[in-house]
Amino acid sequence: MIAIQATNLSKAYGFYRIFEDLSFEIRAGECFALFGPNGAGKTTLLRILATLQQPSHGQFSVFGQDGVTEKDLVRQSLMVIAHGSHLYDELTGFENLQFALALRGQAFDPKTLKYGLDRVGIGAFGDLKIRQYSAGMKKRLALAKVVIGKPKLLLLDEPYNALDEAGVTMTNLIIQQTLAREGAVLMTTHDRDKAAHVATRGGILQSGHLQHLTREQLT
Amino acid sequence: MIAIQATNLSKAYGFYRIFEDLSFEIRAGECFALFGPNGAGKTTLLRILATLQQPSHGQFSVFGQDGVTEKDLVRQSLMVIAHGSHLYDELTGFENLQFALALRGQAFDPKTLKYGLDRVGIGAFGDLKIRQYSAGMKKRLALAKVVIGKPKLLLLDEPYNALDEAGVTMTNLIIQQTLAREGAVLMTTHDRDKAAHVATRGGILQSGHLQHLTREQLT
Amino acid sequence: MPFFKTIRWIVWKDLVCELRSRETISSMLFFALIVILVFSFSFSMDQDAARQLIAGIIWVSFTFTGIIGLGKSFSSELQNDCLEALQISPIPKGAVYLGKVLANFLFMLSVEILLFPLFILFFNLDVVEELGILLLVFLLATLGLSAVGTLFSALTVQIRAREVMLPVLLLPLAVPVMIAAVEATRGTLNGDPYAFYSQWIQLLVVFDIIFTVVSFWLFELILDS
Amino acid sequence: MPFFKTIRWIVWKDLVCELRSRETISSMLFFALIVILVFSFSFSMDQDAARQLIAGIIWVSFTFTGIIGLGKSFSSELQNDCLEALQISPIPKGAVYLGKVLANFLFMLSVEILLFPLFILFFNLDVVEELGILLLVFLLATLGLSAVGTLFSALTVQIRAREVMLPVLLLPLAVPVMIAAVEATRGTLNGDPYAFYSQWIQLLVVFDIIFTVVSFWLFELILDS
Amino acid sequence: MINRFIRYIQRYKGWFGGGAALCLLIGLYTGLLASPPDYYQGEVVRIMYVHVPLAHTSLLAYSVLFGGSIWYLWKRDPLVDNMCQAAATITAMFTGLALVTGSIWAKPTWNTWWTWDPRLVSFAVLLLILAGYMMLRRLVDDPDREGKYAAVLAIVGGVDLPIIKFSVEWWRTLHQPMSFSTRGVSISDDLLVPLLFMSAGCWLLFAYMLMIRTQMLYLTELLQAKKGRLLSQTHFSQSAQ
Ligand code: HEM
Ligand SMILES: Nc1ncnc2c1ncn2[C@@H]1O[C@H](COP(=O)(O)OP(=O)(O)OP(=O)(O)O)[C@@H](O)[C@H]1O
Ligand SMILES: Nc1ncnc2c1ncn2[C@@H]1O[C@H](COP(=O)(O)OP(=O)(O)OP(=O)(O)O)[C@@H](O)[C@H]1O
Ligand SMILES: [Mg+2]
Ligand SMILES: [Mg+2]
Repeated sequence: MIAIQATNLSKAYGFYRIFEDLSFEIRAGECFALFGPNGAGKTTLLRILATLQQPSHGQFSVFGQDGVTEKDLVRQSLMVIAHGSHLYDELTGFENLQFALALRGQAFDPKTLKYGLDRVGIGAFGDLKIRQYSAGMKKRLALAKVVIGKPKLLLLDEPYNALDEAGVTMTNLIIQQTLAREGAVLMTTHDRDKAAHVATRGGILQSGHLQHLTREQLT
Repeated sequence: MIAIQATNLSKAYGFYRIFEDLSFEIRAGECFALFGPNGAGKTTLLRILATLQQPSHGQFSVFGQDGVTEKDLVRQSLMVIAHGSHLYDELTGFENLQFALALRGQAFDPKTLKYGLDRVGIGAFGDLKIRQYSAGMKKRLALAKVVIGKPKLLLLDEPYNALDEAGVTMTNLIIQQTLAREGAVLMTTHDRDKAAHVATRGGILQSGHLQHLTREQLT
Repeated sequence: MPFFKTIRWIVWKDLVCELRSRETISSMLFFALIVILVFSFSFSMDQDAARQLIAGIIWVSFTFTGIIGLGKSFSSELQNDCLEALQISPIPKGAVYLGKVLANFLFMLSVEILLFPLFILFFNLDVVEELGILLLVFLLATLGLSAVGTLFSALTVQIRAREVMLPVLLLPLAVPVMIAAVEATRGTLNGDPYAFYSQWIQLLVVFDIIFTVVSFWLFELILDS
Repeated sequence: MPFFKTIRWIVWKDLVCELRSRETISSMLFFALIVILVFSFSFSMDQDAARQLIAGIIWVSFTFTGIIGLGKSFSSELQNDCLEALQISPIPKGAVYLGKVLANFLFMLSVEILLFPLFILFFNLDVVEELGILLLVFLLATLGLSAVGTLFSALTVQIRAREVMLPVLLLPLAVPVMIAAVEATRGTLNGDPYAFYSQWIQLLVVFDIIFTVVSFWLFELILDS
Repeated sequence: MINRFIRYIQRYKGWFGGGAALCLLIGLYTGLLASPPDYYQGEVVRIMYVHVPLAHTSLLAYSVLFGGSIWYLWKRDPLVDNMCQAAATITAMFTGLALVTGSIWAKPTWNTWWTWDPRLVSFAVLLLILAGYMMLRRLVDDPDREGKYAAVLAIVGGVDLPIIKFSVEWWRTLHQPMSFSTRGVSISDDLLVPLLFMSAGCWLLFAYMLMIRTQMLYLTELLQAKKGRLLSQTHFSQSAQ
């Protein structure tokens, strides 16, 4: 089953072209790692696939649903972990988790939510306001959303950034679980070593073109 | 000559203790790499040494000058590259460089400034507003400040973060030049491999204590 | 997600955040007090002049105060990029709009209700009889302001110089509502017969409907990338 | 670094940034225009009432406008953590204060000078004779507002809810300056003899001196971690 | 370890509390029952015995806050910071009460609850400054900065004190001018005795409240420091695993 099918995607800011005519597909059960130099457009591509930005040309579909015309269906199946943690400072970790999943139309009983918090190792801090969380704890809470929400497509923008070793291991574990239930993962990173543990495919975005990597190059 | 001498440094946010009784010294010509898990207090320590925050207890001196009572002298000898790029969006790269150095009391003729921009590879973009710079170009401009300003102490907070390979090499080169002119460098990072090229000493900040690394552990 | 559930969650989130921090309402309250004080004193009002101006002062200060609350309504979504999370959630965006309008309406109204006794004291008003109508005017005008204000709050939060642009864009649109509210309030406070100013109340109802319906439709475009 | 050179660099930086983006002055101008418009509408003034209120309207609108400029003065330093760079530069912090006061003073004054002809048109003022004194009042009051406003801009920019807290903290302190400015302006516009309102001008001078000296000393504490 | 000033407070605060109660009782008795009604104002004048001392005390209390803030910026003693925080709350209370009693007095004498008189406005401004002060304290994330910023606000806000004091001289106003001035006392002894007792009572009450509140804030912080030591330990073990 094809998770992401992109055809001739292009993006330009005004007359400044970021990338042009990207075509690729990612299948269910695959983890695609996107590398590339600074300013190549990795984040931009990820945001387009997350329906946060419009492509200038071309189209893409997510699990068969068109990414431009059927945004709401696409949004149902994906989750994003980006630089912003998408958390409200005044809510507790538990409430944030509850609210975030409620917005996806998933209402869970408190027990499941607690389980999610425990799974990422912050069960003890569920009733603390996010304001008092450290950066690492926030990242873990975002992972808890994925653990419970079980999205079919997971988009990660530099997931290892500023995470310590335990955090990296946990992230990779959750990626593998997503793959195991036939989900798909796309991530951008500068860190080939860490990505090598989970990525099944990879590519380098450079000068506006995507160059696929072979198995050996990836590891 | 001793660049940084810290004795019994402690920091607490209100009643929440980050670290306690840290004592260490860094000599001129050394590059100290600070590792540690998320939220251990690496950034906090760096900011205290940069006189951006007050220690709760203890004192430190930079090239013999006390860090609490003689802030202005300490500030004369150090430069910081942190997460914020310290640049004004509306000024051009050239003007930003000029202003930043002027604030340190260093007035340079345009030729020297141009040379600095060339050295970090953005000479062609000197007359462009910072707003139009990519993240990598901004980081390079910050490095240009160091190239021209020649600080005796350089404090770097996760310098490799979000930099591509060329950027990493350039950063390491500039660190080595600082060491060569008997300056000292302290950096925090999660990336042991990249730091291994330049670090002469290292330590792990964890559970509020600093644990020094041996030469072999470092590389 | 179902429409009404979304509204409920949005309102719940805004109210809980506010109850925790009490930032919005308390700062609105202070701001309003200070504005009233500054106005009254700058206009160095003796009793007679005050009677004429009081309706204007009420609504100018309420509008400016409301703008503070409206601004925070969406600027608080900027923390940790929460606005993006709202954008890419599979929820009806109209429901987000209505939830936000409701929350803003509640905040503004509670500030107004807390301030009103002070107005009575400060300006020696005699309002026992017309309290019902006055309340109606307050409800309608506040609804109008929050209906159009929520739209502009969402719009300005995504551009540069947002703190300034909200009042700059919103005030011209708020002027009709303000004028109607001022005239209706003045009529009530003067003790005029209802028929004298009923047209202003009707106008308020019309504005409310237009603003709500139009903003409801436009909101989706603004929130959706 | 030498004291006066620091002042010069700070002013240079603020002026260049402003000339490039023209954000602060243009948004202040718009805001002031809209505030004046809203006031005139809400208070539905005839010519006579206007005469009485005009001094108040001038200073209320100028103060609110000034607060917008003051807020941007330091919130613009938040981009890319530039405020931190100022903090750890080996420069006399008092010079940063004076540079910022100067820049804010220039911005506010230019907006006031651009707006004043409009006031004359709108409200049919006749000011040819007292223009000198009026200018003096404007200079003194604007200096006072920017002296204390710059301090509070630097203070509020480092706390939560900063957009609201600047007016909330600043306005009560600005009230004395505003009152003196209103009374002096009213006197001038009424064509009273100078002796009638000279005390207000003296008061403005006193406030200017107190606010500048006190803020100058306190500023270092605020900027220095 | 407990600061020695906190010990002094613990030891002597009772005297202040008792003194305050005694003076207030005498003042209320002489003022409300023993003294004659006013020639012009009748029984209404008795509000004076509450209003004037409260108003005096609130100005005095703000002066304490003002002085304490300067002291704090100079010495950076955390106990002084606690004292300032306590003083602000209590000053706000006295100011509020003076406003309310003044308002009540105004209704029969000026036939209005409120008027835009300079003294009234500048006094209300004082209350707003105090409210801003308390809000500011909640909004600073870094506790090191909290006291400093609050002190700065209190010091700049001190400009309002002379304005309140001299507004009755500068403007020709409704409000009573100063009766204790360099020209000597201008009221009769019958009124003066209860007024003096009430004033002394309010000052002692202020001192007493300042003491217990400072003590409370100090001890709360001490307790939180203890709690924090535990909390940091759980954090350390958390990040270690
Ligand atoms: C809301 C209304 C009022 C406010 C806010 C207010 C405020 C004040 C303040 C701040 C003071 C202290 C002045 C000082 O210590 O030097 C004061 C004193 C005084 N007030 Fe009021 N007042 C109000 C109403 C009234 C009324 C209605 C009266 C009587 C008609 C009155 C009579 C006095 C007198 C006699 C003093 C003592 C003056 C002196 O000895 O210096 N006040 N008031
Ligand atoms: N709003 C914008 N307007 C104009 N150009 C933009 C805008 N946003 C991004 N860009 C440009 O688009 C390019 C791609 O940015 P993007 O953030 O996608 O890069 P990236 O590959 O994620 O880089 P990094 O490795 O630094 O994260 C950059 O050169 C940037 O300057
Ligand atoms: N203003 C603050 N108030 C309270 N706690 C804070 C504050 N700033 C930081 N902290 C806490 O201090 C601890 C140390 O933070 P710091 O940023 O120094 O960590 P770090 O070692 O740099 O982590 P990272 O690897 O994520 O950059 C964290 O646990 C954080 O929660
Ligand atoms: Mg990126
Ligand atoms: Mg850090």
